[in-house]
Amino acid sequence: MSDELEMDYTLREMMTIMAAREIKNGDIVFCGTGISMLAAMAAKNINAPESVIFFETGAMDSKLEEIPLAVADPRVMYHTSANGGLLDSFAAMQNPVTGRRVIGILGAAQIDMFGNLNSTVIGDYHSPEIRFSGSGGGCDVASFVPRSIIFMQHEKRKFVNKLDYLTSPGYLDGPRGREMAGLPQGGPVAVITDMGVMGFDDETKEMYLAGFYPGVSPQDILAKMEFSVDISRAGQAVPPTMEELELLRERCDSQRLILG
Amino acid sequence: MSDELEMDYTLREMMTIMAAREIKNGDIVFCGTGISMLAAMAAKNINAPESVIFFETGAMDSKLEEIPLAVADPRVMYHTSANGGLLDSFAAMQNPVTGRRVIGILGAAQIDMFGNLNSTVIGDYHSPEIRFSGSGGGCDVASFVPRSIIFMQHEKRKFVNKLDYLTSPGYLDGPRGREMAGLPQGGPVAVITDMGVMGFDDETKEMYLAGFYPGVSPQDILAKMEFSVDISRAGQAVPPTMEELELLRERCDSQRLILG
Amino acid sequence: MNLQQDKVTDIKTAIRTHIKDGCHLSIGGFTINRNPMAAVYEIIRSKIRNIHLYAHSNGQGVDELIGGGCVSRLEIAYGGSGKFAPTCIRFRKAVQENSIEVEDYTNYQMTLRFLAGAMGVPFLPTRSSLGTDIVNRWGFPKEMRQTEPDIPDEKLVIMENPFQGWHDVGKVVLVPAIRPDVTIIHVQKADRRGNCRINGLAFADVEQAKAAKHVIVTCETLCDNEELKTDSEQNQIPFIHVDAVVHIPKGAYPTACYRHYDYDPKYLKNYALKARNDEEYVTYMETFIHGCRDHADLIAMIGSEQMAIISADSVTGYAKDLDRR
Amino acid sequence: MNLQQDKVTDIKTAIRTHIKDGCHLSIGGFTINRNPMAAVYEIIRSKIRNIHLYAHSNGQGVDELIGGGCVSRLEIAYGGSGKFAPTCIRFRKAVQENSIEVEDYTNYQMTLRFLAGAMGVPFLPTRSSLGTDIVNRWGFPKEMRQTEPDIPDEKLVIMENPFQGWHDVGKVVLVPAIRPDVTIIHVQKADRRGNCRINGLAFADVEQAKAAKHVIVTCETLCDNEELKTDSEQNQIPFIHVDAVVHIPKGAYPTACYRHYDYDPKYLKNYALKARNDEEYVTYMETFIHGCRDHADLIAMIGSEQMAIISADSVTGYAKDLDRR
Repeated sequence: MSDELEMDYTLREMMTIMAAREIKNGDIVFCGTGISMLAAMAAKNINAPESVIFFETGAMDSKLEEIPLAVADPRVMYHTSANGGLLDSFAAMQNPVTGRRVIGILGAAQIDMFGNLNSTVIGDYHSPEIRFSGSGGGCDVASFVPRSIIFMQHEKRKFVNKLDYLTSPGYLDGPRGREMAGLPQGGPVAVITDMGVMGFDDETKEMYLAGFYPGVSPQDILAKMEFSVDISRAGQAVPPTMEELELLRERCDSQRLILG
Repeated sequence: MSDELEMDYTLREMMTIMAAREIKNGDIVFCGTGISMLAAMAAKNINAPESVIFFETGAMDSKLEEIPLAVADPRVMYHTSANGGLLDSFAAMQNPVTGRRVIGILGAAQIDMFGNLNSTVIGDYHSPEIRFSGSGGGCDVASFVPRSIIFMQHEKRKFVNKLDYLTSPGYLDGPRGREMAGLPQGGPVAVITDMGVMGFDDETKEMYLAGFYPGVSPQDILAKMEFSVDISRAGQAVPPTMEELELLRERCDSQRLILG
Repeated sequence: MNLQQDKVTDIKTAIRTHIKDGCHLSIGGFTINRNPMAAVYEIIRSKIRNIHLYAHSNGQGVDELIGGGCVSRLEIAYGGSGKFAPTCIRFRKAVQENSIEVEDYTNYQMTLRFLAGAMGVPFLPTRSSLGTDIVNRWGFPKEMRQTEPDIPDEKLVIMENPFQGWHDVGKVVLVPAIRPDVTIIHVQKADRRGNCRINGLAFADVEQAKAAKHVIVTCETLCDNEELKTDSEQNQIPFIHVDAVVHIPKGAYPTACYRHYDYDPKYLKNYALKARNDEEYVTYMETFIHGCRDHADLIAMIGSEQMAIISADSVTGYAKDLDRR
Repeated sequence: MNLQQDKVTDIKTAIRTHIKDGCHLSIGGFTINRNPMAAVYEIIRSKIRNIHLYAHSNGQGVDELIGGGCVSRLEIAYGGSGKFAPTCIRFRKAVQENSIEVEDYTNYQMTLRFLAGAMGVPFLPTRSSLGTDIVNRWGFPKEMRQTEPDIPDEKLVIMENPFQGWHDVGKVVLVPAIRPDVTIIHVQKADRRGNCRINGLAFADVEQAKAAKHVIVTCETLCDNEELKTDSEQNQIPFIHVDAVVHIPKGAYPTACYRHYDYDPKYLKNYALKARNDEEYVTYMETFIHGCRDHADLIAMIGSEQMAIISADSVTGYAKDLDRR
């Protein structure tokens, strides 16, 4: 279809908007560096003006007039409801009263069918082929909060049968995984990639294909994964509207620091 | 002796100065309400100008231009090095680096021969004859810090064989008591009463009479205690000097709120 | 918690909405400072009963709630109001007359218990109270604890250090988290959303607020929502924890509020006098609590002259040379 | 700790006195903000070796200490410097080349471990990391741990909630306390005794400082001892924890210091470029670290023009419209 071939948005814009739409008014949004921060800003500026952005570094309810390049960027400290520290932020997420309102946005190097994440190493832990940054607050957020969104690049080496290292818990080994391990209820609600959006089955907690982007087929997506997922529920994802794109480009990342 | 009979100081002044002399430069002084606060102020103004006064309420290094009537008195908040909260203060005492420099000043309704204190009840815990304020920070301080000074009135019902309730640990049941219970090293170094000063034997951790005030005999003191203590090491305590008294009266409690 | 932009309400609505018979309550402040007294008096006026109250060393507020007949159970470290009542008088009477059940902890333990609630963990460790009767004597017997889901099965637990003597510690005492239904605090500044800025000592107000399911904030100064978003490292409690904001100048009176007013020695001495006698205490309550429609009424009764006497000096934050004998 | 009235010294003396080969060190800041870089560069110049380093998400400082060959062991949650190096480059190289030993925790766990040290307890509990490899894979093997008294015998311990499901918690992870020999932090304001006032986010600097046996503070502004005693609820670290105070304006450069200057994108991009290649990294160190006698030298080399570009706007606290591509 011509409107798909003549896309007037980039993949990063599509991904950002797909994530932003998962955020609701009344959500407290935990975000990390990069596209996850942009998604939080987009939600706040577009569809969830009453959502609250906060950072593990202690910044609560940041105004974000410019996009931060790290969660400790001084831009997260401007015009906040509180400038605390790491203890404040993680305690607010572990606290059941406030934590139940938090939605986390995470990324990783590898993901498995239950939404568990690896952001630590590829290869052996003690002498890895590739070392990544490590958990940071990722494991904490994934442990504590009821809902999270995950950003991934859709590549076979990233959607794997078995993680090299389980850094952040999704549903662990299935429906009772978190409960058996002693974790609070929670887990990922969406995986947003450069090809589509994955959900998790309410019963089995297994990943399924929820949506594919214009110009991408479910088969294309399956070809980019080590494990297979249910594609029967998938529909074409609704691309960003002109209004969404304008607000994203103008209010969230006018320098295109994250959008590229 | 005529100089004793014509005392130009009160018993409370004597007690305050006896305690103040136990405080050294470099001590961090934890104090409660009343005479213990006055002792800390006296030390700071007389013999230990480099001591630091702090309160369980979170005030560190208070200037104390007027005597506070409670540890939460706004007077403890003026001109401090930090105004924090209870967590800060107790953590500083439990922390071995800073805690080892703290000297506590405590009071109680009952004391036993090992310097354990009761500030909770007389009679049965569940239906007491007399209820006191309870531990407050007393048990915490007595648990954490290496040295403490105790203020008591010398009365038979207060120096008892067995406490009705052990609120704050001294040496518990003797030399190995604290270690066996799992407490850090510590315990009282002096009990300052309206008749004299008691110390604790280095070996047995039992109370002994260290000093008696002018006009008081060791026998007078023994008559005011349920248990007997060694009096062989006792000498007459040196009364406050004129300089001490002047500084105490003028700089510490000019309104005589505590001195009476 | 509540994420609304405007949570401002009046004290009667806030109390009626959140404070129920039998609820688990904690109030901020310490002895004679920054107790949320306007809220305390409103609770007494509203004749709330059977409150399960948590306090470290909150003095005046606890004593008046007990005196007002609102409290049936109390977990506490210290019941005293400084020189004015070294042991809180109605508290003492109630314990001696067995009209309330009490369980004793230390100040640090109570603070850790609120912190554990705020952190979402079931307990926190300390070395305090090993070898003492705080460990041995339980205010709430084991049988009762097991039938009441709102009370932990154990008062506290002693545990060997599972890190084999790490940092020279052999044993620790684990104290159970508190998660009050409601915490009420009084602060110098709050905005309409509930961001709070406390001057002077915070005591354990921050932990008490963050531990609670619902938080009522009363404040001296109600700020525009923009004002507290600058220098916000000075905001100890962000709005996400807060349910209701009530603007009540002098809301801590007769206890102190740093940089606004001192405690009122005259009121507190009169209180101590009246509290010693049951009949006179009824008269006290009729005059100062039930005789007033609200806190503004009480402040008016005290009079502007006395309020001027206790008003804070701008340098020291308290009333200099106040007659406190 | 040290209770002196004047602890002001120079950075060379502070480092020489406190930082020894093999010492256990933690440094403050987070990724590209308020790292104590002047101290980090002085440690590299002083060729200190075999440091056991503790970090949550300290990025630039950790990476340069590793790049400088100063570190042999690292306990860390996150090695990244934001967009400039999503994984710290010398850190990644060192791990992949097995030239340092690493043990992984989460950011919250590392923060709790410092807090435990600050509180004087051997551990603190959290629910984080249950079911993950952070629990299963230990960086330091059990045998090594048991022979080294400075490392706890267990990486962490999983425990059943001893309060029988209290607050709906079945299991907790206990993480062991850290008590570094030295913590170094950079703050906006300190007085000569060491009272510290941090603007913007405190990260975990306060817990890191209070956990340490010795603390070195570098500061943008050195205050008179009286100045910070007003509004002292804004002082996060009282002087009793501090051993040395060093006045080093721009002491966090090239990382940011809120309300003073932003991070320097030009420096950090050049760093990331050089760090990818061992030879170029040697050149980087020769130019920017060993080629400077001290931090003032480095700041002079960067030049007043670039420093003006990154200087903080008085309203927002960062450099508005800074070119950060």
